[in-house]
Parts: sequence; structure tokens; C-alpha cells
Amino acid sequence: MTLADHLPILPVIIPALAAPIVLLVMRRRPVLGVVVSVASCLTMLATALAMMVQVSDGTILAYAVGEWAAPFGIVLVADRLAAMMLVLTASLALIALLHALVTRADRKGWHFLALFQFQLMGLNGAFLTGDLFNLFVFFEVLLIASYGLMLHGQGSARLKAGVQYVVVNLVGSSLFLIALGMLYALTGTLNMADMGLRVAAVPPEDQGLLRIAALLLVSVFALKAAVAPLHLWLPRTYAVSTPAVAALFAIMTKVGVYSLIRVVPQVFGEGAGAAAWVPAPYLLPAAIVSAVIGFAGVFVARSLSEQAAYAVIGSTGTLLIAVAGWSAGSLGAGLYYLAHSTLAAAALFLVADVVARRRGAFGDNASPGPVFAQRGGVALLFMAAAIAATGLPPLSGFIGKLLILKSVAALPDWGWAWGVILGTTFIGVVGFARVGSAVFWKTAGEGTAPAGPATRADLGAPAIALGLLVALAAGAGWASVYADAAAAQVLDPAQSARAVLTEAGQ
Amino acid sequence: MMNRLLPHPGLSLLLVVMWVVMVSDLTFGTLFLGIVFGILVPIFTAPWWPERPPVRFVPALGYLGIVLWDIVVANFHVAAIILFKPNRNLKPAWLTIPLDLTSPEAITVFAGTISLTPGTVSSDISACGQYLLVHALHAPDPAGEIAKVKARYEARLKEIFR
Amino acid sequence: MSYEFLVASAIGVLVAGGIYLALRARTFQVVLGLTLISYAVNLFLFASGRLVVGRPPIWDKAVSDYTDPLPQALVLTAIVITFGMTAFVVILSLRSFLETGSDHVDGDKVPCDAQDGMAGSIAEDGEDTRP
Amino acid sequence: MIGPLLPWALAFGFAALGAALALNLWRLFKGPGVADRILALDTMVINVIGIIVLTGIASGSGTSFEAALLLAMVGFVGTVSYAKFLLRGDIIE
Amino acid sequence: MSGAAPASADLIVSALVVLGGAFALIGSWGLVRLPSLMERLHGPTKATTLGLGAMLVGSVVWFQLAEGVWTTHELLVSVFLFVTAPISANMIAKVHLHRLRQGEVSKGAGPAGTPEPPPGAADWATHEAPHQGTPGDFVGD
Amino acid sequence: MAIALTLLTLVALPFVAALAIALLHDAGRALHSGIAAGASGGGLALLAMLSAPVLGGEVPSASWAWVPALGLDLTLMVDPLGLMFAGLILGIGLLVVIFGHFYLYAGEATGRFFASLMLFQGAMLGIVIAGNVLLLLVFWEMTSLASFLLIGFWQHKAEARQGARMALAVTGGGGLALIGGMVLLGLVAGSFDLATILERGDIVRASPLYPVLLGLILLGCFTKSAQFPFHFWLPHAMAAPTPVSAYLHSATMVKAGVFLLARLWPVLAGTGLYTGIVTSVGLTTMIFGAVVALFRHDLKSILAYSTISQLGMLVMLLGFSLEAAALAAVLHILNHAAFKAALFMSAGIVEHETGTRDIRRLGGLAKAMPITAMIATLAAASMAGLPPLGGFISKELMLYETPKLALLGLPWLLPLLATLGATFSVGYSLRLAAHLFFGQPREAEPFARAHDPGAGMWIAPALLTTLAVLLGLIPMLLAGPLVGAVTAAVTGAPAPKFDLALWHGVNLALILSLIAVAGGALLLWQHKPLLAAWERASLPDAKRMFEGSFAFADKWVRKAIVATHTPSLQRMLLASFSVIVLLVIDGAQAGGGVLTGGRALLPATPVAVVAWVLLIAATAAVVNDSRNRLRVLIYVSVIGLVVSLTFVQFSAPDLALTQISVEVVTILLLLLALNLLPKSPPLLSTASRKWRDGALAITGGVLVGGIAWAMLTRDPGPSIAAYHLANAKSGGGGTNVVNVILVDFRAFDTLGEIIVLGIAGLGIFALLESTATGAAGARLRAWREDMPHSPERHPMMLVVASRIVLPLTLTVAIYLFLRGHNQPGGGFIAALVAAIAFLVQYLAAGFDWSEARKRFGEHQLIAWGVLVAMATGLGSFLFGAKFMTSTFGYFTLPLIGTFELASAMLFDIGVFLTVFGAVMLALAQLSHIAQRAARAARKGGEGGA
Ligand code: NA
Ligand code: NA
Repeated sequence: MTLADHLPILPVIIPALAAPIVLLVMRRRPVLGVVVSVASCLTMLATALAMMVQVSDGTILAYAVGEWAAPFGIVLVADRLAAMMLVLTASLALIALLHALVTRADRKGWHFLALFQFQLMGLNGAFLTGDLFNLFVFFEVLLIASYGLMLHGQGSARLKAGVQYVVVNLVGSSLFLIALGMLYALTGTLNMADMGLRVAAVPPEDQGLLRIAALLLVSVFALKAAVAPLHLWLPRTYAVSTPAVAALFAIMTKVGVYSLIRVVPQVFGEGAGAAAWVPAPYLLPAAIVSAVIGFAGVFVARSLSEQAAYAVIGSTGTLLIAVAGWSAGSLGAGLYYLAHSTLAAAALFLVADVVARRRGAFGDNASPGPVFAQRGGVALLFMAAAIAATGLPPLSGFIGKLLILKSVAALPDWGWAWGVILGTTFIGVVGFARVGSAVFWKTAGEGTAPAGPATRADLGAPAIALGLLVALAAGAGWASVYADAAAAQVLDPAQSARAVLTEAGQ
Repeated sequence: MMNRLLPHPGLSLLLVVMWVVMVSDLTFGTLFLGIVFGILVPIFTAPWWPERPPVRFVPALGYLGIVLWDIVVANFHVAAIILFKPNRNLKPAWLTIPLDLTSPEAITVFAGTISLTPGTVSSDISACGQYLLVHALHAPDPAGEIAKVKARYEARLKEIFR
Repeated sequence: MSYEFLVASAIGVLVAGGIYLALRARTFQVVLGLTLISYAVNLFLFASGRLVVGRPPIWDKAVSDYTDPLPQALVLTAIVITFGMTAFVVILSLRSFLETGSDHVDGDKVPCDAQDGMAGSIAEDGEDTRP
Repeated sequence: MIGPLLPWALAFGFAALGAALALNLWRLFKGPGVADRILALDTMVINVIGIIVLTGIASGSGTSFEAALLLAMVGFVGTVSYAKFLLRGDIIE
Repeated sequence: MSGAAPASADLIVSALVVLGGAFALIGSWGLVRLPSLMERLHGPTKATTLGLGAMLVGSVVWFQLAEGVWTTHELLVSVFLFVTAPISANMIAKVHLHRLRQGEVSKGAGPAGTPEPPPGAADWATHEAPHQGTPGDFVGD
Repeated sequence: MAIALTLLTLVALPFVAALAIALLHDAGRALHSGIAAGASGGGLALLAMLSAPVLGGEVPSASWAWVPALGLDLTLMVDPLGLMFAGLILGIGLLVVIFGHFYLYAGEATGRFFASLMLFQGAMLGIVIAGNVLLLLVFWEMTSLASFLLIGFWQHKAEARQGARMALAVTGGGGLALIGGMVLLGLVAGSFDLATILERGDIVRASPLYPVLLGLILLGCFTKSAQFPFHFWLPHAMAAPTPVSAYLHSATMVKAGVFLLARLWPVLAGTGLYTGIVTSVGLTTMIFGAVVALFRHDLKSILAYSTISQLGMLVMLLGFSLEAAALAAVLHILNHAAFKAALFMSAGIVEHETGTRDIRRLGGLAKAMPITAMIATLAAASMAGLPPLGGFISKELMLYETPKLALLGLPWLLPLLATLGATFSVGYSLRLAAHLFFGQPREAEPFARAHDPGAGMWIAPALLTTLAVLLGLIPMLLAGPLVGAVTAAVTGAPAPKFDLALWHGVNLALILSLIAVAGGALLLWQHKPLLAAWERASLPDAKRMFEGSFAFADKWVRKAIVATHTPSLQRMLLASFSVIVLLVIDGAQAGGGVLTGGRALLPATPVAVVAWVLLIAATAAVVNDSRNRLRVLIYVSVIGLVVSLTFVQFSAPDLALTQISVEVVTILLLLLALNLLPKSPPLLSTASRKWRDGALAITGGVLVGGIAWAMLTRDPGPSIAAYHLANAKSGGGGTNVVNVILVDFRAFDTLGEIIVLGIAGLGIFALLESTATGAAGARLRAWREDMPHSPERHPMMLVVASRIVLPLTLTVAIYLFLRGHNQPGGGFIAALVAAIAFLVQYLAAGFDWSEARKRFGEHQLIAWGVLVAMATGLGSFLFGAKFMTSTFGYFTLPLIGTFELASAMLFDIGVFLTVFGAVMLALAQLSHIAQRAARAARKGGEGGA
């Protein structure tokens, strides 16, 4: 067995090793800690890319941890979707880490780098696992790490928001466990592929329980994804987080969406009786409301970071409009948009920080402030990020939205979907234009407050994020084909069941 | 050296016995492990018990027997009071027992014994460490009670902790 | 009265108490509510293996019938995780109180930016600052 | 494997412990002081240990013994911490 | 597991179980009916520990005689209880004394009244920090 | 290939130029304008190369796949329509660059200016040579974005910012409608390739979606082309520097809408719906713009409304759906580009040289700046449609077509209204020239400053005016082939026969034209009284309405968002619980309707009922008595006790052990925290709130309890646990199946679990590390004990007992650890027991004393624990096995006997270390601040006394 055979587990192992090592070396040799962190992220990216190459032909890699055959042990499943999420996570991680290091955000509290690696471990594990309880465990890993990161730097706003964030997620975790208990009680298994096969055998008198369990599970994912009305925790949490952290958190809501995409077709697909396509009646309305609320928030927000936070909600709504179709086309469009919106949100948070760092006491408030260093360049970055976040050309958001528009046109409710996607884009454009013109064009009275000193270094991370968006737009042909294939793979659970339940045992 | 290896010999012995009792198995393997832990654990926890009170084992065993017997008796005694003596006939009292013991370990064992035996609970020690405050459930004769306790337990403890 | 009824009703009562407390206004009560909920959740998860008396999942040559060990393992994991989370939230609420002087979970009723005097500043782009 | 007397004895034992728990509960709610409540809890722990021991005898299995041991060990930690809290506010100072 | 238990085992164990149960109940009954905290303290610290002790010995005997298994570990429970019960009682008594002094116990001191301070200048440790160099002050930070 | 490269270069040149200028933004103006001019000129040269084949009937095109899944290809094609527009964009672009070079003041950000201009040029070029409608959309929205930058160029000016935002909102918003329309169009036509779509007009017009897509596309066109009622952004876009206005409003931005109407003519035009909407909107706009233009005073504003009017005319012509009208439109596009760019530049010159654009302050400038006057007057004449200028010919053509359509069934209405519009056009054009250059100077100061600029500034408008003149004098020679070819491209049919000339004999068009000229002269003559009447009629101000509506939306949307998104935990939880309860109710209704399953129930013993009563009573007490916090903790302990007993009763010894030990640590934690939390009474909820929460709580409780009941009363089906039971001993080497699951079958979960605990410890440490400083530090320093405390810190009996208990408990922990694989116990429980043992030391002897004796670092323990667990997992790599593959073996040593060693136990050591480290870290850290707080308080007390 070569290292390549262990490919599916490496994305979990790498950060899980890096984190304790960072923890050990950080006190004496902080530079080494930084080196280990960066090396870990780079290795993770390389691994994820290697995995993407491997699975791009439709191969599904199943890795039975401890060589206990599925469904009896825990199995990791690397398919197109998982590989895509891993590449996205690793890219985002590098960007966020770079920004944290450049802005020295990692020095503002304890254990930033270790928590960062643990967070990545949780994310990667959640994207890879094929076991529902293991998904819960990785959810918890990424959540507890996110608590630490979210509170990094502290201050009263963060602490206050932190209490709310943590409590809400604790409730979510409780629901997850209840749903898990019910599903185990009904199916006798925890492996998703196995469960997908076994739900068909749930007797008629248990269909109510099955549907309840499915609904609970879906609502947990919705809570993580910040789908209205379960989104209330997000704006404050994201807006007050350290920007590098908020940028990394751009992937956090996507974990909820990912889980929805992963679990619903596999477990609650066609054969699931009363639980078949269980989110169906709710998802589109909720997505529409989320999109509207999110972009309305962008419209009225009074700071760049707040805007970015609402943009996250809005983009999730847009994404779920596509997901709600549960067709290969719309899901593929959604996956492309998922990658885009994650990077776009990260770019927005980082630009907000770049602005805040330069404007002294004005921070990233949407008010006129001093003329600051590299204003033109920063303004361009902001404009690009806003273009990305709203989905205007020429960045990938536009292509994503076109893909969604095109794919949902086949749905019965396409009129609503179109209206909301186009309407919210409009609201977003107006909102970003207002805030942008106030921050970058309008100047407060002379001498009201000095601009902060700044180097160009902190422009790097957001620029890279935006560069990736350009690449995503330029490579949209390949990316959309990949996303479509990933969607088709996800929607064909029999494929993964074959791979997981037979190969894993070998 | 011996002090390092066996900071609390009595404790080590106790641990070995405890291990065997716990595992409920008197084989050589068990005993061996018991001895290993009986040595290692006290070494590891030695910093938390810096004092090395000398303990004499033989009197200690005798004391244990007496106390166990007293505990059984005390229970019937207290049970009778709880069941049959109306509250109005109850004569609870605070006893202030002057201490001849000086080592904390000895005082603690004394106080513990008092708590476990007939109708008395050790409640406090004086700030100067010379008196023990004991609550008696039913003590029509406080002075007699004090004398009895001192004679039966404290005298023996003075022998054990010398 | 069956064991099943006792356990199910206990779960229900714990959930009800937990929800009620979680909706109170101060961190301590909320933490209590979460604690009650987590008891209920652990019992619930445990109950997914049904109730079995006297057949612990300790393998023995002579025994062929055991209770379901898997929910137990899951609950064990859940207890540990819940403990970690509870500890974190307790200390976070304490820390938050120390920082802000308030243990109200609703934070400030006023939105964070209402005080900074910039409300509306982007809607009306009236005056000019440079000639 | 169980003799003629033991089932009755166990029934009595369980009944006694159940009644004891109920009495503890009464004291727990009645108080009047916090010390009374702590004492009630402490007693409850001991009675629960009793129930566990009897359960062990009744089922002929030793697997619940550790639970009893652990309760005996840590029950006191709870009592002491409550008391310390009332005495000093800060339980670890 | 063996076949039918010897009659002696049945008898002995039954007796111990009944005794244990009875003591546990009596201890808890004392907790309810005795007039004040200090009196109630006697019930659990003694009656229940012996009650438990009887049941534990019953368990040892049972496994030995009926099941043919030597299980002595039950005795360990008693050891721990005997070590810790006096401490618990002591700490609860201290709370009582402290609250008594602070005037916080609603029903007052109970039939034994409030304890007199010990002879000499020093008070009880609960009310006055143990003097330096005395047994009460030999440890801690 | 050469064609492909040419096309690509053509569209890429401006973007490359923009990038180059942006990168060289610190370089001088000459370089910036040089690059821009070079790019425009280069583009023109390429276009010239293409013009011959294009006019010869070829359509050079090239295509690269971009997003095949979407149908978005990078298809470029130049047909005559595209050629004409590209020529205008590049030609006028070049002139604007030249003009702008001289126009901009010293110290202005020329880099930003020219970069934005080139960006805009590229986007415009993209629109006109895109061969894929989705690609066209990309460029379309880019023009909105680039124009945003251009209009807001003078960013310090409020009107510039407002104008930019307004233009973006209206044209960008319209663009979004266009996106919808175009995607629909593509879906209906079955392709997004423009050439294909143009061939499928019949299919499109027959589609039931035709009205929808038509409406959406028209919305895009009308907003971009400033058609009434979306016209209002255009006058405010005049806040841009004049070169920008000259560019945007003559040949580019606003023409994009017209271009698209022309482009899609074969697909969309010809239906009654199309003709009705487009014609009437165009007509209305034409008249409206002309009327308003007559009464504006700002030169650029006059030009803006004139642009609106002229665009209205173009739109109307295209709306006719007649080939001849299309031809008129094409010709007028050329004319308008020429005279309007010239006029804007002239207005810029006037402003530049007189310092004002207010026509009321100017007059008689012909004397001071004759060149400018000549240029502008000729251009205005063309705009007025006076012979012998180009504008005359296209207006003639327009009027000639009007009788062919019956508006509202009245054949005379359209000619009448069109003539009315033409009349006003003549009026404002004459007024512009007359009031600006002729008559007497109205104010001395601007007049005194006025003089003709250097040639660099007037050369561009001069060229344009020349063009406008020549378009009238030699139209067929100059534009005949082009117009013919373009018209053919627009209509998708062979060009109609046509003859462009000033004189076609006396016909209706000529008469109407004469009426218009006469009427225009009359308007000029009567301008003063008319103006007074106009100003008396207070017309709604579009800008105020626009800003007002946004302010209104902002206010109320904000209110709504703030009201619903107040960061209130109660609200978040209420929303969550409510959603869940509703979902569960939904799910329950879907079921088979059986609540109770068929499993045989276990009768409960009386003791169990008592325990149940304990739990219920304690829960009720917790809820009821939540104010007295210590009491509540005691009740919680009771609940924990009953739960532990439940686990014992139902065959879960490991769980019981875990629950018992976790319970103690939790209580310690809560007590530590409780000491520092405020003791003030809780906020009392209102009665209604209590009822609401109570109802929700009871519903939730009933539902979860009901689910639990349903679950418990059903027999389980086959479970994977059977495999675990069967293989624990043989495959996992342990008889405690729960433990084998934890450290072997599902060790991966356990790895995550200990990491969660480890992170919690680290997080807690990070949280508490900073408490000594800042607000928290101040609060801690101000902290006072709330009740008188006993002075005794370390009760003697407790200390002594704790010393004996420590080794005893540790030995028990070792025992629990070692046997965990086979009997209840294991690393996690052992770690908790050990932690409790040490915590008792802290409890008894104090933090400092214990800390000084501690020989382990919690951080290191956590790290090493995770590393040990990981290393155990990785160890299997060495044996060619997958991560965490376990192994075990039985070994026999003399005297000691047979014992088992399992790799899972090594893993369990990792578990032990992490859990122990995390628990110690959390509690020690917490007690530490508690201690510091107490110290701070004591110190404060001493200081105060
Ligand atoms: Na006594
Ligand atoms: Na275990």
C-alpha cells in the first residue's frame, strides 16, 4: 500500500498532525509553527488536487478506516463533490492563512494556528466521511474550532456574538443527535450508503418517524447553512469575527449546503418513502427568503463586513434555489456557484479588513473617512469583490448565475426563482455601489481622523481570492462540466453505494 | 533512596492490597502489577504529600478492628435513636474536645473515627489546632462522652502516630 | 407502568424544561436549559438501542444475547462532546460577562451601528467636502 | 441460582432504598438550609450506590460495580465542592 | 454462574440485604425527621454507610457462595465511603457553623444550640483562619 | 486563423490598454492618452482591414468554447451592423481620447480616467461584435460598471457619485432584466449563438414566452438607451467629465440599447406587440426629451435631453418594423454620433474656456471663439435637421415613414406627433446655437475669459462636424454602401433600394420638415414666455423621486432587517425551536399514524418509578427555581444521578461511568463559573412571554417524548451492531464491545471526539488568558465577594483526606484504563477519574500549591495525546494497512501469566492524555482567574482600607 492508496484520508491526517505539532512548537519557536501551518495547507492543497485528478473520471475512492468494512466501520468517500470541496477548502485556507499572517492576526490571541488546522481537519473530515455519525463528529470538530477562531482577538462584540453563535450551534448539535438516534433506530446503520439502501425497508407504520428524522436532519443542515429563518445567528457572528477567520468561515455555511446535497439524494432519495426528497416543499421558499433577506441586508448594511456577512446569506439562498431543483443540471449549476460564492465572500471579508486597517477609527463603516493609502487599488479590489458577490460579469458569479437561471428554467417555479435571482442581484448592485461610493469616493472633513499606516502586503490575500475567481470564470467550461458531473454522481447514489459497500472492505 | 522509592510505605502497602482487592484475583501477575503501581503511584504523587508521618502498623490494625466494631455498634445505636427516640427527648450537644494529637494526619484520623462512630460528628477544629468541635446526637453527659472518646481512640492514635 | 414510558416521558420533560430555560434571558439559565436538553438527547440517543435490562455488551462465551452496543458508543462520544461544548459555553458566557458587564444573552437591543452616527449617511449623498 | 429468600430480601431492599430516595427528595426540596439540601444529595448518592449494588446481586453480574465505586469516589467531590462554594465562594483558590 | 445456591448463601445474603436496606432507610428517615441539620447529619454518615457496607458484603458473599466467583472489589466502595463520609460531614457541618454565625440559617441552631468558642483566644477554624504553625495551617498555598 | 486573431485582438486591445494604463497609473498623461489613442487607432486599423470583406458580404467570425455547458462561447463576429458600431466606438473613441488629453485639468488622475475609458471602450466593442448573446450580456453589464467609474470620475463631487450610482442602478438593473430576457431567448431559440438565434425568429415569435422575453429585453434596451420613463439617469450622468459625456451619449453607452434593438430586429420585430410598445415608447421619449431640452439651461443638460429625444426617435424608427425605417435609423445613428459628439466637445470647450456651462450667462461667443462657434453651430444645425446637413436627410426619411403606421388606428397621429417632436428638436437646437454664440453676451465675466482653445482641443469636434456636413452633402458616396449593408444586416433581408439625397422633390416629408423648421423658429422666438410658463408648471423631479424612493426603501428595509435581525439569542432560539416543532408536526402527519409499536414493554420496578419521580421533580425544580443558582445545581446533580442510574439499569455500564465522572467535572466547572457570574435576580419575563415559551416548550417536550416512545415501543430491525458483537473479541481483541467500538471499529469518531475536547480546552485557555487586562480585568479588580466568607481556605481534614484519596483514585484510574478493553472502563473514563483526583487537590490545598507540584503541561498533554492517537493510526501504514487498522496479541510471561497487548490500547493512551489535559486545562484555567479575581478583590480591599 503506497501513500497514494491513503489519499482519501490524507486531508484529515495532515491537519490533525499539523495542529498538535504547531501547538507544541508555538511557544518556543513561533516561526516553525507558521512554517508547519503553511506547509500543511500547501500539502492539503496538493493532496486535494491529486484527489480531484483521480476522481475526475468518475472513480469513487472508498477508504475503510481501520479496514473495517462498510457499513460496520467508518468509511471515507472521495468522489467529485468531495474533491471539489477539499480543493476549495485548501485554497480558501491558504488565502485566509496568508491574510492572517500578513496582518499578524494570528498574534492577537492564543492558539490561532493550531485552531486553524483543527478547523481544517473538521472541514475536510466532514467533506470526506461517508458515515452519518462521523459527520456529526466532524461537525463538532469544525464547530468547536470555529468557536475558538471566531472569538480570536476577543473584545466585547465578539464575545457577545460568540455566546449566541455557540448556543445556537449547541441546539443544532442536539437536533443532529436526535435525528441520528431516530435514523439508527429505524435503519440499524450509520453508513450513509447503507442507510440509503435500508430506508426502503422501513415499514409503513414507521414512515412518520422516518420523515421526522429526515426533516430534523435537514433542518440541522439548514441551520448550519444559515437558511432563513434559521440564519439569524450569522450576520453578527461573521461581521465581528477576525477577517481572516470570517474569510475561512465562508466555507462554513457551505458545509451545511454540502451535507444537504450529500445526504438528501443518498439517504432520502427516491426510495425513501415518506422521507423521499424530504426538503422539497420547504427548500425553494426558504432559499428565496434567504436570498431576499441576504441581499436586503447587503442593501442596508452599514459596514463592509456586515455587508459581506449578509452577502453570505444571500449567496446561500441563491445557491439553494439551484439545489432545490435536485436535477443534475441545477445541482451542477449550484455547485459551480458554491465554489464561486465561497471565494467571493472570502474576498469581501478580506477587502473589508484591508479597508478597515487603513481607515483608522472609521474602520470599515460605510461612511466617508480619510483618504487612505492605495485607495485606488483597494477600491478596485472592493469593486471586483462586489462584482463577484453580486454576480455581475466578468467574474465567475455571473456565469454561476447564468448556469442557475438556465438550469432552473425547467422547474415549475422558475418564475419565482428567476425573479428572485435577478431582483436580488439588482439590490446587491445598488447596495454595494452605495457603500462603495461612500467609502472610497467620499471623504470626511480634513483632519477628522488620520488614516492608518499601511503596506501593500495585505492586498495579496484578497487579490489571490479574486484571482481565483477570475480563473474560475476563465476555466468555467471545465469547471461547469466538472460540477455537472459531480452533481450527476451525487444524484446517483447507487454508484457510490457500489463503491462504498463493496470496495471498502477489501 | 528508600525514601525516594517508597515515600509512603504504608500507602504503598494499601495500594497493593487495594489492587488485589480491586482485581479480585490473587495471582502472581496481579500481585506483580499491584506492587508496580504500589511503588509508582506514590512516587508520582509524592509531591502532593510532602509530609512523611511515621505509622506503626500493628497498633494500626488493632485500631482498625476496634473502629469497625464500633461502627457496627454505632449504627444500631443511632438507628435506635432515629426510630424510637422522640425529638423532645433528644439531647444533642456540642463537645469541645481538647487535642493531645498534633500531627494533622493523626487528628484527621481521630476526627474521622469520631464521625464514623457512636452518635458523634466532627464538625470543626480550633484555629490554634488544639480543640476539636464535635456534635453529639444524644449526649446527656458531654464530659463523659469526651473522656470516652479520648481514651478509646486518641490514646491509641498517639501510639500509632508517634 | 413500563420502563419505556418512564424513559420516554423523562426525555419529554427534560426537553420541555430545556427549551423553556434556553429561551430565558440570562446566560446561566440558558446554560441550564442546554444542560437539560443534552441529558434528554443523550437518553434519546441511548434509547435508539431500545431498553434492555441485564445484558450489558460485555462479550462472554456463554451469552448470546446483548443489548445493542452501538448506541452506547455513540452516546459516550456524545457525552464527551457535549461536555466539551458545555464547558466552552459556560466559560464563554463568563468571559463575556466579565468583558461586557452583562450576562444578558440578548446583547444590546440596539443594533451595533445605531450609535456611530452614520445611519443614513450613505442614503443621502448631499454635501461636498472638497471644492 | 437464586434462593427462596433472596428475591424477597431484594424486594425489601429495593423498596427500602426507593423509600429512602423519596425521603431524600423531600429533604432536598424542604431544606430549609442549603446545607440540608447538600446533605440530602449526598445521601441520595449513597442510596443510589445501594441500588446499584442490589442490582448487581439481582442480575448476578459484576459489571455495575465500577459505577458504584466511581459514585463513592466522586460523590464526595460534589458534596465538598458545594460546601466549599458556600464557605469560600471560590472552590479552587 | 453455577447452579442452585447453597441455602446458607441465600440466608446470609438475604439477611445482609435486608439489614442494608433497613439501615439505608433508617438513615434517610433520620434525615427527614431529626430536628436540625446537625442531628440529621448523623443519619447518613453512619446508618447509610453501614447499610451500604452490609449490602456490599452481601454482594461479596453472594458472588462467592452462589456464583463461585471471588469478587472483593465491592469492599473498595466501603473503603472509599469510610474515608470520604467524615469529610463530607465535616464540610457540611462547617457550612452549618458558618451560616449559623452569619445568621443565615432560618430555623437557628437546633436543639444543641450554638457551639461555644474553644477555650483560649482562638475561635473555630471556620470563623477564624487557622493560626500559622498549627495543625490546621500546615498546607495549601 | 488570421481572422480569429484579428477579431480577438480587436476586442482585447482596449482591455490590454486599460490594464497597461492602470499599471502605469503613476506615469504621465501623455503616456496614458498615448496608449489609449494607440489602442483606439490600432483597433480602427484592424477594423479597416475587415471593412472591405464585411461590406462585401462576408461575416468574419471566430469562436472559442468557453462554457459549453451553458452555451456561452467566446464567439466574435463582425457584420455590417457591428462594423458600423465598432467604427463609431473606435473612431469617436479616438477623438475623445485626443480631446480628453487636452481637456483634463492638471493634477487629475489621468491614469484612472483613460483606463476606465478603455475598459468602457472594450466593453462596448464587445457588445457590438459578440456573436453569442450570453457573451453580449457579459459586455453589456461591463459597460454599466465601466460607465459607473467614468461618471463618478470626479468622485469628490456629490452629483458625480449620485449620477454614477443612478446610472448603474438603472442601466445595470435593466441589464439584469436583459439577462433574463436573453437567457429566455436562448432557451426558446435553442441556442445562444447569435447567428443561430437570428435565423429562428419565427420560432421565437411563436413561443408563448415571447411576450415575457420581449418585455425583459426591451427593459434592458430602454434603460440603456434612456427611454422614457427610464431616461432620468442620463442627465445626471452629465456629472462626468465632458469627454466622457461626448463618448457615452453620442456613440456608445446609450446607443447600446439601440444597437441591441437593431441586432435582434429579425427575431423580435414585426409583431403588433413589438411595434406598439417600441414605437410608442420611442415617440414619447422623442417628444418628451425635446420639450425638456428646450427649457434646460446647462449646456450639457440640453444636450442630454436632446440625446434622449434623438434616441427616442431611433427607437421609434426601429419600432416601425419597416425596412425603410430601419434604414433611416441606421443613417441617423451615424448622424447623431457625429453631431452629438461634436456638440458635447464644443460644450466642453465652452466650459473649459468660459468657466460656465450655464447658457443664461453666455451669449455672443461667436465673436470670442469663432472656430468653436462654427463647429457647434453646424453640428446643431445637423441636429435640428436643417439642410444641407446629414440630420436633415435622416429626419426626412423618418418623417417619410410615419404615415405608414396607424397609431391608435389613426393614420395621421404618428406624422403629427413626429412632426411635433421634430419641431421641438429644431427649437432646442436653434436655441443652443443662437443663445450661445449669437446675440449679445449676457454676462461679462465668462465672455471676457472666452477664447478659442488650441487646435488640440477643437480638432476632434471639427472633424466630427465635417463628417456631419459631408453626410448631408455626399451621403451616398460617404455612407451609402455602409448604410445599405447595415440595413440589410439589421433586417436580415437584402437592402432595400434607397437613395440618400437632400432633395427628393416635394413630398409629405418635406412639408412636415418645413413645418418643423418653422415651428422651431417660432419656439426660439417665443422662448422667453414659453420658459416662464414651463417654470411655472412644477414638474416632478425624477432625481428626487429616484433618490427618495431609495431613501424610502433604505429606511424601511433597514427597519425591517434591524427589527428582525436584532442579535437576540432568544429570537434565534425561538425561531429554531418553532421551525423544528412545525417540521416535526409535518413529519408526524405523514406517517402511518401508529404511535405505539408492537414491542413487548418492560414493566418498571417501584424503585424505577421513584427514580423517575426524582428526575421529574428535579427538572421541575430547575425550571421553577432557576433563580437560586446553587440550589439549581444541586437539582441538576440529581438529574445526573438518575441518568447515571438509568444507564446502569439498562445494561450500559460504560455510559454510567462516563456520566458519573462527567457530572462531577461539570458541577465543578459550573461552581467555578457561578462564583464570578452576577447574582442579581434574573430578568423577569412578561407573562405572555412565559406562556408563549411554555407552550412551545411543552409542545417540544411532548413531541420529543412521543418520538422516544414511538421508538422505544418498536422492535429494532437488523443492525450493524450484530457485526460488532460478533467481531469484538475475534477481530478487535476486546470483550467490552462498547470499548472496542470506541477504540477500534469507530476509533475515527473517537479521534474526532478527543480533538473536540482538546480544542475546547485550548479555546477555554485562549478565552481566559486575557482576563487580567482590559474591561474584564477592570471588572475583576472591582469584583467583591457577595457574601461574607469563612476565613479558612484549606480545611485540614479535607486536605489530609485528599492526599490519601489521590493515590487511591489514580490507582483506580489505572485499573479502569487497563481493563477498559474487556470490561467497563477505558481511557476516557480513566482520564476523567484521574483529573478528578487532581482537581480534589486543587480544591483542598489551593491552586498555587497544587500547580507548583504539577509535573505536566496541559497544552503538551493535549498535543501529545492527539499525536499518540494519530501515531497509532499511522502506525498501520507501516504494515501496509489502512489508517487505524488495529492489531492485538496475547503474550505469556513467566510468573505473570498471559496478557493481551492491543494497538487500540495505545490509541486509548492518546485518548487518556488528551482528555486529561483538556479537563485539567479548562478547570485549572478557570480556577486561576477566579483566584486572580479574588486576589484582585482582596488587594483592592486592602488598598481601600
Ligand atoms: Na461518631
Ligand atoms: Na470504555
